[in-house]
Amino acid sequence: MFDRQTPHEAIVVRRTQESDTIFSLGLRFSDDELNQQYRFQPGQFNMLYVFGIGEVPISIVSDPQSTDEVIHTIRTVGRVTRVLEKLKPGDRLGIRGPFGRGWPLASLQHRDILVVTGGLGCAPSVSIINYIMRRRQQFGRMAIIQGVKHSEDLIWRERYKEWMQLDNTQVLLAADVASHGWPWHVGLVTELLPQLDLDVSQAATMMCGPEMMMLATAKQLLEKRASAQNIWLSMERNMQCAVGLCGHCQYGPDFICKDGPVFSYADVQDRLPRRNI
Amino acid sequence: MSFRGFLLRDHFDTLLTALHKLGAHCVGPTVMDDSIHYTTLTSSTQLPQQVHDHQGPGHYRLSTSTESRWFAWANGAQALKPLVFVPQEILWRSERDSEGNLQFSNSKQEPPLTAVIGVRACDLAALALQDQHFLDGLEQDSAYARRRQQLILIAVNCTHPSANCFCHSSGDGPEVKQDYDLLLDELDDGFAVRSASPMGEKICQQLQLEALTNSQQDEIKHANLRAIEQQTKHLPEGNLEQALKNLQGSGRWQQIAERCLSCGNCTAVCPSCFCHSQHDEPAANSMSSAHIRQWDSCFSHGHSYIHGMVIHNETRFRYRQWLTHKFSGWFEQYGRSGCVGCGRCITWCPVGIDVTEELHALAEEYDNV
Amino acid sequence: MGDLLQRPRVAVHKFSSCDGCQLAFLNLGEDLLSFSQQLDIIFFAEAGMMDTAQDIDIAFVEGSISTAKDAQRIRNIREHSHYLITIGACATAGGLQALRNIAKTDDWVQAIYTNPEHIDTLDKASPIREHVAVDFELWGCPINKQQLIGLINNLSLGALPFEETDKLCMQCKRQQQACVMVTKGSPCMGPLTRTGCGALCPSFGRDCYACYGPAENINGEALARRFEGIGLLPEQIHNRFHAIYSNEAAFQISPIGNKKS
Amino acid sequence: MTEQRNISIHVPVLARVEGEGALDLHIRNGIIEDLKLTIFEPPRLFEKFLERRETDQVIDMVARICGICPVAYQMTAVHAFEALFDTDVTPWIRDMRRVFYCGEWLQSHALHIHLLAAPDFLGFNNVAEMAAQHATEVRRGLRLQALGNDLIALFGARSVHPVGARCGGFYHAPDVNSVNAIHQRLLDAREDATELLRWTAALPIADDHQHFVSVALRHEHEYPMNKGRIISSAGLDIDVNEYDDHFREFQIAHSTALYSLLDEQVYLVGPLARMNLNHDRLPPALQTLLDELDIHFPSDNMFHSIIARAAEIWLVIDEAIRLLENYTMPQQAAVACKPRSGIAIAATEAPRGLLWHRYELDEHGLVCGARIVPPTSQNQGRIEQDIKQSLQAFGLDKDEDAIRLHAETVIRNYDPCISCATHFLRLNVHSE
Ligand SMILES: Cc1cc2nc3c(=O)[nH]c(=O)nc-3n(C[C@H](O)[C@H](O)[C@H](O)COP(=O)(O)OP(=O)(O)OC[C@H]3O[C@@H](n4cnc5c(N)ncnc54)[C@H](O)[C@@H]3O)c2cc1C
Ligand code: SF4
Ligand code: SF4
Ligand code: SF4
Repeated sequence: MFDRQTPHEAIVVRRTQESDTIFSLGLRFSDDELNQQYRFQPGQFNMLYVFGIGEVPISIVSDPQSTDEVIHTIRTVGRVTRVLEKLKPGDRLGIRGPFGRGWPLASLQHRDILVVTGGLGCAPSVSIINYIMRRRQQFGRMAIIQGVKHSEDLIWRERYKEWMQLDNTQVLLAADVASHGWPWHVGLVTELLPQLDLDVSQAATMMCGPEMMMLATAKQLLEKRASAQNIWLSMERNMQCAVGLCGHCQYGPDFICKDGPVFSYADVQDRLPRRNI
Repeated sequence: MSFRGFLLRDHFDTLLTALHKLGAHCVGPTVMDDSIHYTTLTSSTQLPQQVHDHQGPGHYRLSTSTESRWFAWANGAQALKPLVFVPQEILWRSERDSEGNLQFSNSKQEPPLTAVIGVRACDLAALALQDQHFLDGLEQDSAYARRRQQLILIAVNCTHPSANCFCHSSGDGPEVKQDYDLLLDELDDGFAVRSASPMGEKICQQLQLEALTNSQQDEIKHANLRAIEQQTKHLPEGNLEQALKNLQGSGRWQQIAERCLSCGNCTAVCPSCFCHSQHDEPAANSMSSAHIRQWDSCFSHGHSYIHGMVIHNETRFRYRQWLTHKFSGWFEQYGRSGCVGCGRCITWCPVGIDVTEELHALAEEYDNV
Repeated sequence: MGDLLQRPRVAVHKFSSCDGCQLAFLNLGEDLLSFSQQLDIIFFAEAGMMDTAQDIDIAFVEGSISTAKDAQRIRNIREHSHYLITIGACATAGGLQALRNIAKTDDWVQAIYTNPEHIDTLDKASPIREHVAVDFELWGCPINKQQLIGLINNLSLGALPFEETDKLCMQCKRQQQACVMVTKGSPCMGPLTRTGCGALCPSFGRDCYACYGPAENINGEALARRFEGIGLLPEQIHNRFHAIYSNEAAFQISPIGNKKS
Repeated sequence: MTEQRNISIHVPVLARVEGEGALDLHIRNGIIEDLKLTIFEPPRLFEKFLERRETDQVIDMVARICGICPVAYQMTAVHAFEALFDTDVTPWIRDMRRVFYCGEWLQSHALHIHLLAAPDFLGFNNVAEMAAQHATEVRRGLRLQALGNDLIALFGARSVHPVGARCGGFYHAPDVNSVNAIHQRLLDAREDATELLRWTAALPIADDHQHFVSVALRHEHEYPMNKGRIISSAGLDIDVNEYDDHFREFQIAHSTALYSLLDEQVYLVGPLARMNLNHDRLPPALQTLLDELDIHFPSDNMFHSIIARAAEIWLVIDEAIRLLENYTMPQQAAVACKPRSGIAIAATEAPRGLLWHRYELDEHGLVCGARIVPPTSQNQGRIEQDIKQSLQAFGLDKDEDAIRLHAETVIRNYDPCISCATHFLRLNVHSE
């Protein structure tokens, strides 16, 4: 295990613009030994450091078995991500990680999977979708529900369309507000749950996105006899250290950086209904 | 621990000499800027001689007395925390060359051996809490660990709790019970000495100790009982951990918010608070940058900020976070409450908000539902 | 925004002010010479750079707007500048001279000048943001070198600086100063004031008088009540709030009456 | 010839002065017909909002009149209030105030010489250009400026709008270590000051003699700074309270700064006026150095102001060294002040010259009227007169760039602090 409290130099080896405000960076450590040592799980994250500006927590979306590059999909929002956006192949930055507890891979095997995500390019869910798609036969049926505020916000339309064609796979898309020509649902993601052709009481559900969306979805799933232990969600809070020391990511008695970011609904159901915690 | 002997007041400086001989830098209480601060100590004349403190909610004053004692006061704003969890420090640096290559380095500098004189029971209890947080978690905080290792703790039993102290109620004092090297009980003409570690023994051997009389021992016992009796504040009875979990929707939070300045003084002086933030300070030539950590507070904007949104966007949520974490969340995280009853947050709150009072009001509300 | 700026073209403009914030440049010492290598200073009247013809990457603006001509001039500057950054209380919040906004300017002009008809002045002194869009505001009366260096560094690394919004008390405690309100009953404005100065006043044993402007999420009423509790008269409380930042809504509290008792 | 010339020079903003203003110049038939130094500072109405404030707040507020000489404003207000309150400060306080003031002279003069004035004499547009060829001198200047700033910060926590001054003394006494550190730097700076004086003495300075009246404070045995009577080279010798009997301030149409006349005559304040009236108060070592450099005061060459500034830099370094030698912490950094009602008046020597304050205080010790006469408005008339005389001597037949530059140089030579009064110095030369 290498030092996770000081960054290590990494090089941008690939950059893809996913949408107006979303881009992906493929990174490799400059020190090749680190590339060999580095192991992570889907749902875990790294702290990316931009020289002179600061660090931000970003999920890892590449496949845990690929050691070529570590891929991050990033939305441009503020000080740090705006500079990350400008990086080109060959540029350097700092990485430390991986941090946190990822998706419960062991308990997913051979089960039906439901992924519910809301918002713009919700990276933690991308990591698990990618992971499962590459190992499709190890899992049962798979359903993906993606909700966006505005239809224009949806990225990876092509990818979704491809998945829609796959066997045993269902993709349901919803936009709160849709512009003309949006072929899918207009409304909330929860409204799509009845259309699922898998048994949610047996499936493992993974969610990320706005807390109120996750709460509403979880509640409906519970009504359909899903168990709170089988619903997983990825949480977000401000993070400075990522190793449970700085105190920023406290969520009740939990530190999201080390006790999460992935929690079972059972762990957080006492807090989730309350805003501002 | 049993007594090792009695150190006459006139011989107190032999303790400093012994510590200096061990290569330790001595830190102790002195009067500075109208309050008691811990600073470098080279002679006992710097100690707060003939000084009393008067504390109340949002109130701290010193007065002089004719008493000969040097520790006849309750704690000031800070004691141990800034020595181990320093208010601002560089965690690591990055250098950039003209090609844009980055290099990271963190100083593994060995801090000096530091003897702190005058540590109180509440401070030791809080140190144990900070140790749990910074040392026993998933990952150690190496800067904290390095400084912690170098501490020699010379405790003094409290004989003059302030009007804000409630360490007896929290179970952490006023008597020192744990984690010290030397423990002093101050009497009129000197100090009864106990030692609780090999380091303490080593120091004792350098001291000119007299035998301790039975009446002196009685006096010490009495002083301790008196100190307990003097404490007027206490925590509410009952299960605070559960009460606070259930009171997240209480209207009390808004009532407090009308008084609270959201200034963070309470968290800064609290010896167990550990929140910190990190930021970069690039040098003027933009070729190197220092990554700095500094004390933060759950009362700050940055504490709960995530892209364009502040989760604790109003004072009531910030105060709720602070109180709930300290008196409830902490149980699950560290097996006990995060409060050691030092009363600092009451004294140093500029508007004098009293945690014990707020907790009583909340506990009552809980009992009534 | 957010481009990595290579040798940015810089201008420093001045409106109604005391010149104290521009001094942060002139007081840079050795750094002034190294910045004059790194930056291309196009316009800076006090330092003798006088080219107004070029487009500017970073325009620093000092001072508040109080004449019609100045209102026009700031619009021109905005048009020709990529980043427009205000430096100091005058430009950011109107400054001390905005105190006249709460009085009748006419009366005041008449009280000071025998021939007030010669005085060209709008009826208030207003911050730059009330006239044009501002990219970043440096608070402080005056701003200091550290803020300026931090800002220039951040911009040249492609980012806007981190905005300091914490209460001064946080900095005061990090510096391990004793709270002057608690130890002496001094009417400290620290709990309302943003960090950035280095807690200079408390470090000198005196109360902060809010020269760095309001912090976020402040509670002026509570502090005013506290001031009353430590013995201040209503007018004294009023004066503490209505000084350098009288134009900021956050400081426009109505503390316990306005009249002298 | 000149008569046929029809030139119109327009310089939008005059460089290297503190603040901005305008000059209107009409030259007809080789004669300057009309000349106006226009100061259209958006009025900041300072006097008015000092009303109903407590004296200690006034001290923090008046600093904001000028970022370059805040100490002068603070000290003048402090002295005015203390005079009214009969406050008796300790020798320590009096000495340290002088050091505080020395810091400001040092900072302000070093800034003016290097960043504002010297480029004129050496033919550069600004200090950055000058630094390319005179790096050593510019570095030396920046070093002196920084030392001045640090000296102010020693007592005020920062150099611009320092926070240390109060009625009765200081909020805080610097500790021995910080004083010793700066004392050492002052000792080291002696050589810089001597070199600077040599350097300014060697500048190519025009030989321009004019008749003018100098006005400054005069103290029994000190070079004047915080205290003294107001005297003039024409024989005036009055107490600061008698200012109004001899000086008259009035408004003119083209300027928001008030004009000031002494017995209906324009007059000069500032370093040259001070030096002319107080050269006998200079320390012997400085006198010797000046003699050696063949510099003699009084001087009627306005351009000797830059040398006067350099000499004052030498002086304040010497003063600060003397006053900080064997520094010990005082018992108290301030004595108690008992506010009362009445008229509070004081004058001190700001870096740019005489600064006079008058306050009326009510029975609660609150200000109910304020009048402030800054040096630059006192010099306004003199600057106009100087430009007239100086341009005549320079030759109005020179090309317009040269005329413009010469006029600017004359103005800059006064180090006008237009912020104290104004903000927009625009130079329009109309030559017909
Ligand atoms: C576990 C985790 C995983 C994440 N994964 C991704 C991802 O894969 N892709 C992606 O685009 N975004 C992700 N985010 C959100 C991302 O971290 C923020 O968008 C980012 O920090 C914004 O930084 P900024 O400096 O550009 O924005 P600003 O708004 O300027 O933020 C300033 C500072 O505030 C803090 N901050 C702001 N927002 C957040 C936030 N949401 N979480 C934590 N700290 C924050 C950071 O210290 C940041 O530097 C993740 C967040 C968490 C907690
Ligand atoms: S919460 Fe208050 S009383 Fe408890 S340990 Fe912290 S500062 Fe002391
Ligand atoms: S409780 Fe008191 S000290 Fe704490 S944030 Fe509120 S006002 Fe400040
Ligand atoms: S002295 Fe002022 S800034 Fe410092 S803690 Fe007290 S109130 Fe806050």
